[in-house]
Amino acid sequence: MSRTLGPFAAVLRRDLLLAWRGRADVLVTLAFFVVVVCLFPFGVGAETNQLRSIAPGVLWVAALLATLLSLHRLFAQDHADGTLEQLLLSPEPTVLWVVAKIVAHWIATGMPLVLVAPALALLFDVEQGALGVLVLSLALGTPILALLGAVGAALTLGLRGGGMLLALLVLPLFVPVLIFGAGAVDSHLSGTGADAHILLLGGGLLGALALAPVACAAALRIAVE
Amino acid sequence: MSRTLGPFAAVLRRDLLLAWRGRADVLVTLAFFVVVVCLFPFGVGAETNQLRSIAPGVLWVAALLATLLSLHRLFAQDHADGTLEQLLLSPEPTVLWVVAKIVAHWIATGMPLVLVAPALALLFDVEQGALGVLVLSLALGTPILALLGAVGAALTLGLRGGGMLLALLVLPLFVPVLIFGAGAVDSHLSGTGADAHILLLGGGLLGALALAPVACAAALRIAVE
Amino acid sequence: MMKEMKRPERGKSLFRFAAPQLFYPLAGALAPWFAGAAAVLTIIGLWLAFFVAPTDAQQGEVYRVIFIHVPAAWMSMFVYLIMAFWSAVGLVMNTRLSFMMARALAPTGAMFCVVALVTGALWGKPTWGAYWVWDARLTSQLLLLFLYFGFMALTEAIEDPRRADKAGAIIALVGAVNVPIIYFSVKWWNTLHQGASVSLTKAPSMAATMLAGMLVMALASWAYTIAVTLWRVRPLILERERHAEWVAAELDALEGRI
Amino acid sequence: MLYAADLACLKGDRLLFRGLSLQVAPGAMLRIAGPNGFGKTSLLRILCGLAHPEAGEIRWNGRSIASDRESFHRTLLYLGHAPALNDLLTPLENLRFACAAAGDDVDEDVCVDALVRIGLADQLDLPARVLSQGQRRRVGLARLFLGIRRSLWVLDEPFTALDAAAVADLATTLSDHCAAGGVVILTTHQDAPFAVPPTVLDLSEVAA
Amino acid sequence: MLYAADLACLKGDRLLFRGLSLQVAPGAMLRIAGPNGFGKTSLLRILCGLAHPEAGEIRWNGRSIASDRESFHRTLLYLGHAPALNDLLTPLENLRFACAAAGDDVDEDVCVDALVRIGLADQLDLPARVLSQGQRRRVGLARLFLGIRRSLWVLDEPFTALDAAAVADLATTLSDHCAAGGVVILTTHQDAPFAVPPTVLDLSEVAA
Amino acid sequence: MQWESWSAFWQMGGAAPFVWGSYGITALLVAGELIMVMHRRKDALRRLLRLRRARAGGGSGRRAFEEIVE
Ligand code: HEM
Ligand SMILES: Nc1ncnc2c1ncn2[C@@H]1O[C@H](COP(=O)(O)OP(=O)(O)OP(=O)(O)O)[C@@H](O)[C@H]1O
Ligand SMILES: Nc1ncnc2c1ncn2[C@@H]1O[C@H](COP(=O)(O)OP(=O)(O)OP(=O)(O)O)[C@@H](O)[C@H]1O
Ligand SMILES: [Mg+2]
Ligand SMILES: [Mg+2]
Repeated sequence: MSRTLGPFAAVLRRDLLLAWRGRADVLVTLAFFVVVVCLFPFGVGAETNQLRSIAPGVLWVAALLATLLSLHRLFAQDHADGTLEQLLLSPEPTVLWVVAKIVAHWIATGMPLVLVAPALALLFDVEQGALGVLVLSLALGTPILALLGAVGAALTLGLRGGGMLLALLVLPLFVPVLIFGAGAVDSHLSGTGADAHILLLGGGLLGALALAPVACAAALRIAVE
Repeated sequence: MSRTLGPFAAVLRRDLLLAWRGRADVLVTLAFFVVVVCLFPFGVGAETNQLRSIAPGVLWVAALLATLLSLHRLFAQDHADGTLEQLLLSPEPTVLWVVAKIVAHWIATGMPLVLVAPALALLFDVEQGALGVLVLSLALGTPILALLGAVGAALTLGLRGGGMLLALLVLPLFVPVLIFGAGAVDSHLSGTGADAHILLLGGGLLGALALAPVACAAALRIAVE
Repeated sequence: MMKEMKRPERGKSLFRFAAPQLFYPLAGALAPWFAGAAAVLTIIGLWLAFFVAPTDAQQGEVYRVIFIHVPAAWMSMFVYLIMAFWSAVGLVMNTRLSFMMARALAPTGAMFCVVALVTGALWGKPTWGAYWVWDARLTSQLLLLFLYFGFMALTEAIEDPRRADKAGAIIALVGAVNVPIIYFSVKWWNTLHQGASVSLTKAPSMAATMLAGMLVMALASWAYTIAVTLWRVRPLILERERHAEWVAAELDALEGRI
Repeated sequence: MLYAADLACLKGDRLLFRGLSLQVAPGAMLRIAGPNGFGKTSLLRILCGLAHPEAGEIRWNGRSIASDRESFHRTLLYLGHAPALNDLLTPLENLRFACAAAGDDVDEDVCVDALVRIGLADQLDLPARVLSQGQRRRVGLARLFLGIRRSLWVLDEPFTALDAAAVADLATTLSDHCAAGGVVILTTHQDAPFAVPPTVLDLSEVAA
Repeated sequence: MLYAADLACLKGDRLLFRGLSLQVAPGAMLRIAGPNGFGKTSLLRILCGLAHPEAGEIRWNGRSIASDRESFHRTLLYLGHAPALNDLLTPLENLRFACAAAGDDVDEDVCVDALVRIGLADQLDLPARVLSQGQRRRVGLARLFLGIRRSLWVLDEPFTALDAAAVADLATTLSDHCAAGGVVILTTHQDAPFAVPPTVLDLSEVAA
Repeated sequence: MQWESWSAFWQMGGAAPFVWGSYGITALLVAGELIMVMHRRKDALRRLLRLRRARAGGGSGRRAFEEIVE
């Protein structure tokens, strides 16, 4: 047991350590999220009602973009310095440490977004009762984004224009998450209740957890060849 | 004369060649722009009137993000492979080839955005008369973004979390451009006329052209040390 | 041992034509027939569309866009499914030809996607007063186009053909899993936000001739797709197999003609 | 016992080698030689299972490495051209991670000893980013000094960037590994003072 | 004539060297020697003006390089550890750009000749990304074979990754450059067959 | 026959730009695709033949295209 968990724990511990050591990165992902959200009033105009009605959407789109931007770093460094080759030569199953990397990545970049989102929502004057739904939808949704994004990151590893190609590949896949995520908040606000959306997000998370790591492992193996 | 223009022409030619060779890159910047714009309706809902009223803002924010994302590539490759060192050892003034790099970058990434923006505006059902103003504002604004962004790119060169740090540094500088750019379209739509905004953007462009390359050159010199 | 496993027996197995050197001439022989069929069907279809089908009671003549719009929309979805199918076959059976088929199909699928979008937009202007609305069906079509572009951009960006094949196959499959999810989510999203203020104004009872025209055009699109795919896959096969003997013979025959 | 039969490697339009067979018995050291660009690195990556050959097969102790990847990788230690260092981590952290990722359970003290032994005593807690070329190389090589029982070592230009003393030290370690029944396959353009001169496979002679 | 007086270099809290003076006359070759991590690369970067020394000054033909950067850089050719290759461009495009960026006006044919001479005839239009380590290195070194009159060559481990034939060839070229009155400053851990053995400055003796 | 005259046919009940635009753009796209397919084919064959000639012309002898023992 502990034998097989070896690479999993090692990768998780190292990636969290790296996130801590390079905490500027983590803060900056967060800062990006905050800044994008704050840009909107400048672009769209400062009318409170309009802002309030687009707030869940803007928050979700910003969270999605922030996740997306942090994704290309998921394997890039390890690819460039040869660590990925070494991991692929590990006798343990690839899927294990792939999951570890994704989990570490989410803890370092996704979780802070989830935690800070309510504060931003208040800036847009979103009703306080909806904040819980917002947090819950982000907490379920951003891991899905990370899992799907990891597949894209593995596929585009080392390609010219990789970051942008990644965006093109995964954004269509992100759309349903965005729809249900922003939809959850909206339907709570409109009184319909967000249960169905949240359930779907939960189901999506389980599905992504089952499938994405396998696809990601396969893509990584192809990428180093 | 042609002697001093040597590095300018060489850098311009090479960077355009690289853009052409990696044209997937260029197309993908564009694709990113398109995809971000198209994401919005999913977040904020499909109501035509609301979409129409936020359209100029969304387009401008998306153009800004697309520019931002392509910026970290401006010097990164040359830094990693040692080309930057070689350029800094060139006897000719640094500012020259810095401008060449920025120009080439704008031609490869900014210009396509400007050209495709009207088509996207139609998706949001923006009135056809405003398309000209939109294009003009983008054509004046995106070079400013590229110039300012280049300074940020040079300052964050080789730092961990560079891309995000870059975002954090330059976004505050981008805000005025965003305000005047989106404002131009809005004020045209509201009948006030966009002249003042456009003039300000033009002035901003001249100012940025005069100052940014110098700052950028200085930052590059520090970055390689 | 390994060697035999890599190369399936050339017996009477179903996968006989998975061998590129057999498929290459077969494709060359079949393509013109499908192209011919496509041309004939298109002519019949257009004749039905413009000279037999009656004017629509509600929409007038604009509705005649339907004869390309709907077949194109159908094709764009079918082609993606077929692409995903070949990708799966390629990943499971490790047959190079399947990957090549997937890559040969993508541009045609994307082309039909664009046709559906453009004709839909042109149809929308007179009927809805806007080139575009964020209707579920339209939106999922747009996302499908992005999926095609993603597939093509990815396979183009990777130079090593083996890596390109497999990476493309993975993204095609991931996309295929997502297509229904996208479709339903988008549908739900739209109906949640606004009622059926924009829905396709179907002719109440589609005249039999209209239906016939549409079906004939759909058949024409099928034939066209098959012909173009076969034409596109042939040079792909030659490039991939260029170090094989039969390609050298093939090139000998071509020498002087190009 | 590593056995490869009839390998072929095609890169783009260029056939690097074909019909290449080799066999390395326990205790032997094989040096892949050949001018630049003749496919040494490509061959090593194929032997490790990182890349697939265009044709041919590879067996480790009689079993095909493609079908029995796990147990093959449990006995393999590959050091490629890139030193697999993360710039933010210290040499010690890098080394411990490399071991854990490979599935080896190594004590912190053993790692420290190996790093000190290889001459990085002063650099133990510097981030790898500031190390000199040779020092970076040494961190990667430290895995060879841990005394882990992995019998097959595959090393791509291990002597690059090392100073003369380090080259001699490494050569001794490699010789010792072979003497203890291990297998070493390496490429290098430099001469190194091995106890027993390695068998040489010259790719310029095999070349297609 | 390159002249440096009383140089000191501090990295983090480590003083690599101080009070280091050197002088290289036209026609001389200076080899900076020393174990890994003793500051060879750091010294070369200081001599080129890419980094600033903690103390001391450097003069080229009697004028401080800090005050007269331009004319100094017009006579300098520095090849660092990174080969300054763009992966998307071919060797030929890379070489032509390197020259143009440095302000040298070089004919395409001359570039082709230099690349062929250095053994890249078959790789002229491959993207640099697919080249082998040694081939990448060679593209960078091709600038030395163009016959451009830049008198000061500063080379950081130029022999890395090169095969034996290429090492000999390069050594000859360096010797020729000195014989023609040029100056070469280089670091290397390998022995190379120079016509005249270079003067050696051993940093382990100067070390602070 | 549905149409009173050819001009009525071309006018499409006032929807000419939309109907003919649709068909026209479709025709353009199809034609473009066919041209691109033929073009790609010619390119590929030319490249293959050039490579083959290069091999036939001797060269270093290390170039590919000798068939591989499968
Ligand atoms: C850009 C705009 C449009 C796009 C992307 C689009 C897309 C599609 C798609 C994907 C289908 C096939 C759906 C299916 O089989 O379930 C379809 C069918 C159809 N579309 Fe459109 N469409 C657009 C605009 C329009 C407009 C403006 C009209 C008419 C007012 C229209 C009328 C129809 C009809 C009648 C069908 C066949 C209905 C059926 O099979 O149930 N479309 N369209
Ligand atoms: N797409 C391609 N087209 C043609 N040749 C290619 C392609 N990709 C790689 N090559 C060639 O394949 C060879 C790869 O060699 P490899 O890296 O294995 O060499 P090596 O023997 O390790 O050389 P070195 O001593 O320089 O490290 C190089 O000669 C390279 O030019
Ligand atoms: N921040 C720092 N703190 C302490 N030491 C540092 C710091 N940055 C660099 N160093 C040390 O400075 C030295 C830099 O050496 P440099 O790269 O010049 O060595 P070198 O002689 O070229 O070595 P090599 O032969 O390995 O290339 C290294 O020993 C490195 O550990
Ligand atoms: Mg090599
Ligand atoms: Mg050094």
